[in-house]
Amino acid sequence: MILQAEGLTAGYRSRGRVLDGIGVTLAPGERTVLLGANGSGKTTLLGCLSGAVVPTGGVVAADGIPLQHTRRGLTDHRRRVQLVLQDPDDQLFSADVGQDVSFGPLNLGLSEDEARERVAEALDLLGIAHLGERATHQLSYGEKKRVAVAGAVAMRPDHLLLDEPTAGLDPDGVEDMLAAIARLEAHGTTITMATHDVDLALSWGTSAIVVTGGRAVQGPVAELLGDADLVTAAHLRIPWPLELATRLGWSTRPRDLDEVLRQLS
Amino acid sequence: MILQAEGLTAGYRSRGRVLDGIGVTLAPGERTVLLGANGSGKTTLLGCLSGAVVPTGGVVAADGIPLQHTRRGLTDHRRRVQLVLQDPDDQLFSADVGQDVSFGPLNLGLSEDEARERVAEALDLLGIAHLGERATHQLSYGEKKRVAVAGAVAMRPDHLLLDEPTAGLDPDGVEDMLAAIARLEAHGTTITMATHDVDLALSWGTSAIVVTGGRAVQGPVAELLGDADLVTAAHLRIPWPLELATRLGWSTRPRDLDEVLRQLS
Amino acid sequence: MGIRHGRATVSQSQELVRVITTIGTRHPGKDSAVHIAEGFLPVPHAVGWAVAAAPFVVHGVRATVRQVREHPEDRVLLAAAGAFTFILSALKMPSVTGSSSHPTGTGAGAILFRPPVMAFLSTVVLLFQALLLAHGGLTTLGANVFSMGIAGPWVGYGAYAALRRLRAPLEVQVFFAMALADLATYLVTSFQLALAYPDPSVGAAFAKFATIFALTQVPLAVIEGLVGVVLFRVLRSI
Amino acid sequence: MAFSIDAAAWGSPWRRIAVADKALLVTGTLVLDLLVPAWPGTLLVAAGLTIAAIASARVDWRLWLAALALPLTFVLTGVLSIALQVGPPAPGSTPWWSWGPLAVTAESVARAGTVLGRSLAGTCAVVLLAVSTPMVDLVDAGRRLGVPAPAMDIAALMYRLLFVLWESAVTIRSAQAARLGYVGLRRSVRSFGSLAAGVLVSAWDRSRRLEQGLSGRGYTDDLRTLRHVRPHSPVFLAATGAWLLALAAIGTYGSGVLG
Repeated sequence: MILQAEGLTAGYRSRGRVLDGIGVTLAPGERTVLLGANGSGKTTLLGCLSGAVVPTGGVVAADGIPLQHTRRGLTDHRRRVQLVLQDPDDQLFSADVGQDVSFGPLNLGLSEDEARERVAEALDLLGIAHLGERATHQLSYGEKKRVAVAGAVAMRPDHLLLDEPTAGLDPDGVEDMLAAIARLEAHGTTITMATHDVDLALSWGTSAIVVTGGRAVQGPVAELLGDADLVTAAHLRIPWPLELATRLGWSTRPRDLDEVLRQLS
Repeated sequence: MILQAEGLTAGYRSRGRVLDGIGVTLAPGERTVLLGANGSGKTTLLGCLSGAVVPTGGVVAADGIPLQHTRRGLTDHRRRVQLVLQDPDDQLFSADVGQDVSFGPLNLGLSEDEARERVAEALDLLGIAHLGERATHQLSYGEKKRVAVAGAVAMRPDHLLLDEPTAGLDPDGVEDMLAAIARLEAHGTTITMATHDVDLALSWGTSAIVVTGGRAVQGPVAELLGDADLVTAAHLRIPWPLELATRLGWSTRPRDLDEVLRQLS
Repeated sequence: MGIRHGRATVSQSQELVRVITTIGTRHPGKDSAVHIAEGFLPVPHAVGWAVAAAPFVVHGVRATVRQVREHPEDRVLLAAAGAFTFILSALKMPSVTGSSSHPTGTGAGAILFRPPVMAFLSTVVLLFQALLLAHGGLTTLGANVFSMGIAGPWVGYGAYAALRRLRAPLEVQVFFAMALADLATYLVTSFQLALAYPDPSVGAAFAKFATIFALTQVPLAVIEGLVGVVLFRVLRSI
Repeated sequence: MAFSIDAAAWGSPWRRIAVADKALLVTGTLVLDLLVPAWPGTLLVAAGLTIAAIASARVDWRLWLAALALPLTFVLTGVLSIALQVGPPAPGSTPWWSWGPLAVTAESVARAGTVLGRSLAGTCAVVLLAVSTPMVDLVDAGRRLGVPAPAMDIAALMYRLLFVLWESAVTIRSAQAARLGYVGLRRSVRSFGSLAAGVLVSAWDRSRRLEQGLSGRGYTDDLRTLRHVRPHSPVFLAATGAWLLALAAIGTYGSGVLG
């Protein structure tokens, strides 16, 4: 399913317009990274795409069919697009992990048995089957983050939008999260993530969306993150492999350490 | 002032012992980075060093004089050692920025004029003089983090302990925070920071403390972060400049992009 | 520098003493003098107070259910209000005597959320206190709901409403609402104990219990009133 | 990590036992505790429940003792107040000590002793339930008993938010203490007031954010989730029955012997 936004505008009374005519495309098979400064509107854009935020203008469309912000339209949309917020405490409402993950499937109207199956599958994909009966408040931050993703995954969405899935995690936690994301992709889910970590964005993503001044630029990740003007305007930083390549005058765009080493040898 | 811990143990009944005989030294002129997995006890260690957490065993000493956990002893200690936690929202408890930063100075018994001076100085050092009259809940995340640091700086501590000062900030925000930290150092404050970002730890720090399994190892940052066994045991990652150097068989330990480039040319 | 070894071995009896003496610093809500502990009331009294509290609680539940049927989103807000009440009562308040004490928080709750809702929220809070903090009890739940969830909020709300009508400043309204709610809770508790142990008469026993608990509760009520004033000042400035 | 009773409940081997079974044990014991002669009945209850807690429910003995000590301040104040009589001693009582209108008699001490025993035994029963049954299981039991869903949803959300807000409260408090906010009564009261305000603001903020997070997950009215189904345990029920019968028998026999 292709998820698109066109001419999207959104804002809050207190802050003025945050998004000012944004068009983006999230296609199956792509790994899209969403980049921008704090407060640039990344989270608002994710909210619009997931249906949680009602835009003041423009459309969000799934496979070309515009999203209606009615109860019916939103219910249909949420079966296919799920958003996981940065702070897991904003989404986990149950003190019992398994119960929390079962919320989405039961809301879809599934039977208890089917819901149980979905819960087991989601916990498995996230690599946290052992946490099923644990208390939410006893989990580490990284575990909570994976439970929050499991809650979305249990809806079996086509698109999963993750806001800063690796923020606040230690290096091992980041690896676990990326491994879980890879399993979800193998399972057919298209992943989009917003992140501040430009090095991670470069090594993980294929397509990038850079949000700045209410507008968005979309393109291949190595191209956008290597564009010094864009990166400066968006208050970002050029990832080190691209910076290294530029400073050494290479014409290639290495994405990570291995590609840098290959080029050097 | 030299801040030290020896034989420090601390823990909670529900989780067992978190720190199990830890000895560390924070010396003036050093930039110490504190590294470890989520839940390894970094924050507990910072709490012990600042006096906020009462250890179950061992001592914390300032210039060799052991900290007494009496009202008097803690008051003296807190004038010299300040801790800023990761989440700024729970550390800003006044309605506006100036009021919040003045909380500490006024509690020190300073006059309103002196307190005002301290507030101005602290906001200046953090580069947020323009925020003095703003409401705390209207600030961006990065601004809040700097206000929280300003609140501690207004106490004019010798040692400032920062828990994840750059977490959740965009690349520009990280740069601003590091610039503010450099100004504080020039002002005579010794800075220690806990971080998950091993690349930042390597480029910023001089000394490192790695906490794992309730124990701590302290040493030069490039040495510890280049030690594959230690890094694996501590659930960390080797910073890319060190990984690159190892893979290329260099005998030097570059700390950042510039040093890598110098070595390459 | 390297890893340092060595840790003192603590004998089991030392450990026991340490656990018991330090629990207050690690455990919220160690000691408040106002909740009647488990086993303190004879069966007729336990049942009687439960019956007396029931109509208020049922009314509170109905009011709450009606509210969230109309505004489903209020579910989370009301839960947050209840959680706030619990946390406030679990925090150690500054005290004059040096003994640790906790606010009841019912005065603030009554002003912010009205007494019927507080009857329901306080019941849940008291149940949580009994089961999470071993504070209060199950057979004494009815009596404690009556003093903390009904008497306290209504007296506090009454003081607030009366002073508002008299156009007293907000600070004065809040101070008396908080302080009187706390005092009412403790006086009702003293009365409940006197009724259960009327030795030799209910009046004399009430005077006795009220006097003994007054040592801790009267300064506490004053401090709770002052805390309330600061609380509402901060809230107004936001 | 302040809630050690709660932490124990989540890891308890007795979590597998149906809440109804545990409730029978606890409420039955509580009622008998108030009815049987206090001595030696309550000691027996306390001893029996302590053995059950440590041997069967695998409660850490340090936690068990610490939890029993929690209501100590109230119990001691209350019991001493009962032992102390005001006004002329009742006719036929045995005065041990008197001073003006105050007196301690054999009867008042006996009454105080009774209350002390009942309180100790009752606390054992409540703590046993508390360390073996997480709140979510009790909320599920409440739903099955027919308490209106919105009320149980609020209780469940309260339980969840409690831990989030407790973290905030602890952080605010230590941030205030670090900046000397609790030196002297005046400053302490001001700091505590702004701590309360901070927790309230954080409660509002959290509830608003959680509400948005939930609506993104399709939340419209009830918070439906799977519930734990735990079958009744015949062994546990048989043991409970035997225990309650034994208590009742000893109680009856005891009241015959001891009057």
